[in-house]
Amino acid sequence: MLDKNGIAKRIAKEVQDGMYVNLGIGIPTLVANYIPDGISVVLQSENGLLGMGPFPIDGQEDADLINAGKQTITTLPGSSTFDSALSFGMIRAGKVDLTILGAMEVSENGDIANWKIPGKMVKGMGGAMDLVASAQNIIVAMQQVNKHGESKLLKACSLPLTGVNCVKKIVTELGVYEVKDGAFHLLERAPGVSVEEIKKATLGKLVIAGDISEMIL
Amino acid sequence: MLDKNGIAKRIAKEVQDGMYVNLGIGIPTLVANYIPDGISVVLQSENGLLGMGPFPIDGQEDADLINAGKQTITTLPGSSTFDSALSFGMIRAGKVDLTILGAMEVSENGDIANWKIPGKMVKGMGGAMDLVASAQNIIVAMQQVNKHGESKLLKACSLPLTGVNCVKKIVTELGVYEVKDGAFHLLERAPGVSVEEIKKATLGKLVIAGDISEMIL
Amino acid sequence: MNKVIKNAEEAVRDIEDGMTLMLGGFGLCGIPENCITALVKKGTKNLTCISNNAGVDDFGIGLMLQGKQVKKMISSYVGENAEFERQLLSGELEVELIPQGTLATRCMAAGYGMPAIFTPAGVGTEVAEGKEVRNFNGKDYLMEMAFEADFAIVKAWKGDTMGNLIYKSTARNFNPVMAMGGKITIAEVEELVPAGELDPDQIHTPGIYVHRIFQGSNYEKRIEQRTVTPKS
Amino acid sequence: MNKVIKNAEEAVRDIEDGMTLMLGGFGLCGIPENCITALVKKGTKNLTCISNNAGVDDFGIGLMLQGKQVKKMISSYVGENAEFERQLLSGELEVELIPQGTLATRCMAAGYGMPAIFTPAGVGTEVAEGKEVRNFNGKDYLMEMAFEADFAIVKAWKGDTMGNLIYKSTARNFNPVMAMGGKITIAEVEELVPAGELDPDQIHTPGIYVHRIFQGSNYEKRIEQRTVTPKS
Repeated sequence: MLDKNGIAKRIAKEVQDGMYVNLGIGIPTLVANYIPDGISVVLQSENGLLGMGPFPIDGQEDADLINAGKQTITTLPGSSTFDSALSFGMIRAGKVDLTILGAMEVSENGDIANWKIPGKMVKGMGGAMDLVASAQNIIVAMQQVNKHGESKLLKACSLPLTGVNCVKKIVTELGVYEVKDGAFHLLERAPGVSVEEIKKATLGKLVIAGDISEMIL
Repeated sequence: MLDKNGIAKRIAKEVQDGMYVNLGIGIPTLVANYIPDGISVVLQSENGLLGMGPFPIDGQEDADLINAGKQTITTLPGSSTFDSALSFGMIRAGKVDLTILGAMEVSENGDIANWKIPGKMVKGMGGAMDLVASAQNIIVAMQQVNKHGESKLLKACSLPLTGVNCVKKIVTELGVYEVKDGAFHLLERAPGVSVEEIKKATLGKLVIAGDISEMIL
Repeated sequence: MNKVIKNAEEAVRDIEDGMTLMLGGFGLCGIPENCITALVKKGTKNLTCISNNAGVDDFGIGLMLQGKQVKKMISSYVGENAEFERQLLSGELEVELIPQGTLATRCMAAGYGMPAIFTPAGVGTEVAEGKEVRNFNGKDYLMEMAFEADFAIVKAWKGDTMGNLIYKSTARNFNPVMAMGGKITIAEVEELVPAGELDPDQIHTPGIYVHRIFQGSNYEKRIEQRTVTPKS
Repeated sequence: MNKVIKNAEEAVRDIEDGMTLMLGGFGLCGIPENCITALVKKGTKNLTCISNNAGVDDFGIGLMLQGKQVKKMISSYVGENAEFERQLLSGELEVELIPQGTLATRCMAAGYGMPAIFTPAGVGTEVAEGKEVRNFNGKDYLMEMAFEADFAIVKAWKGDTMGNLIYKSTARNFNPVMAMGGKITIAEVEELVPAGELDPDQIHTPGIYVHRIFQGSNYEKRIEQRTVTPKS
């Protein structure tokens, strides 16, 4: 079974040289730590930056330079800043190659819910609805099972949707799934996780074709 | 009767302090020469400049700095450059206070034709259609009578239209007209021009209310 | 043409109860601190505020919420604010949540004279309720209307006496699109210079969009999430 | 990530007969001179060119017209070109005339992922024929579609190895909106610098929109209307 860093590490293997990538808050942010040497990507922060760098050295933080999670950051050589409309313009135009974000639920047809729990204070969708509606390639990083032991890979989402028919791939503590043709297609098992465990943890339609190998991290 | 410079001089009196103004090619360009001292305006050139200045001193022309008529120009302090989309964005949003342009024909309801003569090579509308459809305040500078002695202030335009119901004021060699309620309302006569001459030179509905004074230039 | 006014009090003098405001900034980054303070002091009520966020309890728009000046917030994300939550749950405050890109583009649409725009954001979700859906090239889009605001209030890094603005780094965010969206636009800047000192090619917001400008003072520039790498 | 290529020949290598191109520039100001020369040399035919103007007889897109490479021009103004007129009257060349602001905004729409935009330009004229008219707040607008181009070819003043671009003065014009509109965007620049040398806040076109970049040479920068004030 993978911990948060394991999930991030596995997702980092999906990142290809030359990609423009948007990382959501939470596990997706950790992905940046695991991008292999020799792979050069440009991170987009939807508040208006291409070329996001690591956190600043203590004492060098700049209140005018933050990411979409409102954290102080730095820029890398070749970065550019722009306004919020252009930022979402490039997202909408499909120029951001890969979006990685968290989810509360995903359905077998690729619907995603990650912004609202009825009865709880709603903070807002931020840029998530724009990202999932626009990105060519969306990978979800999430826990497959909630704290009550219930699957979050569902036939249909029970929570209000963020977007429909958009998630392409999911990496959880248990495995890697491709979402297509109305089903979760198991691609890899997490280390030490059996196909049986994955079946129990998946409520939506699960396709297991042939032997499923354990992932190599 | 006014010559081209006279028409420009009369129009210059319509320009108010603090206005953003777009001047078309031809007579409108001359208006800049007659803006009174103490009146500060910013000229917009729709190829992407606010704060257009006079022609450069011989030898100082810059191929990268032209106006919408493709003439070499200069910038004034406080100028800004931008792309063509933003340039027409500010026009469309009504931020340009006054547009002055030429016309082949104007109709009594404010339609304008100035871009196409059937049977002749059509060069294109350039920015004229955007300007007339968007500007709050449009003044037309034109000859009221063509070389065959025919009026160009008409009931309805005979040439293909550039815009409908948009011209607010017209200054010709014969007079100044406000266009409203489906008629040309004569406001002023050009020096030495009689009301009779104006009537003969106007095919569209002409409203003459009371004594019409001669303009003061 | 001189758009310079004295200070924030003069800038907001004619903002009246019930008006709609756009307020620039993302989180606490790039917010018009001086004008917010002046609005709090003025006590204008029943405001509709279009702003990506609603500040924190004791800073930014949070200060206006403390003063119960806001009737409605139009935002994409309103966390980090306990008073906001209290007013919302008690029904004192109305909130309309909008996808961030839709929010930015609706402001921009106003500045570009476009009455409406199309975006795929929110298709198939509750955001789409009551909105026209239209298919282009096999993909569904929502038609979203341009925003109208009585006043837009933005913060820039540098500005000149003709209202030209330059923003710094990610403090740019919503400021340029909101600057274009106000019937009257107020800009507060850290440094105000005479016309001619800024490079025309580096202007982010041309002065034609800005009606009032002043040099602000005492910028706190509070950091919401101070994240650092330890000195090695 | 290095988007640098050697020269114009390499930049246009895979532009094929029948493709649609966007070409930046206004008149002869800010046109991609090197790429036009390379396209003429390559002899690609049946091109649809989206460009505000069509050059003059012996410069700019006029050179491509001389080579009978253009099937269709989509422009706002095509004067100043005798060969253009000859081909148009003989039926060899097709032309679609579009209001200048509509042209710019349709390019921008592509770069902003907006399938269509609304503009009042052309309402009630022959430009409106066959187009959807829609009333917002009492005013009529035409719905105009975003442009699609196989390649956008633009000219900038400075660029870096990651494709970030800065334009100079009014040579900016259509270049930024077209840079955003191409499936593949080629930028030629007067000066190419390493990533990190340009101020991030001064970038006009972020590199994400640019796929190939090279430093051009031998810029003629011809002036179409040399207007001067005599030395006193």
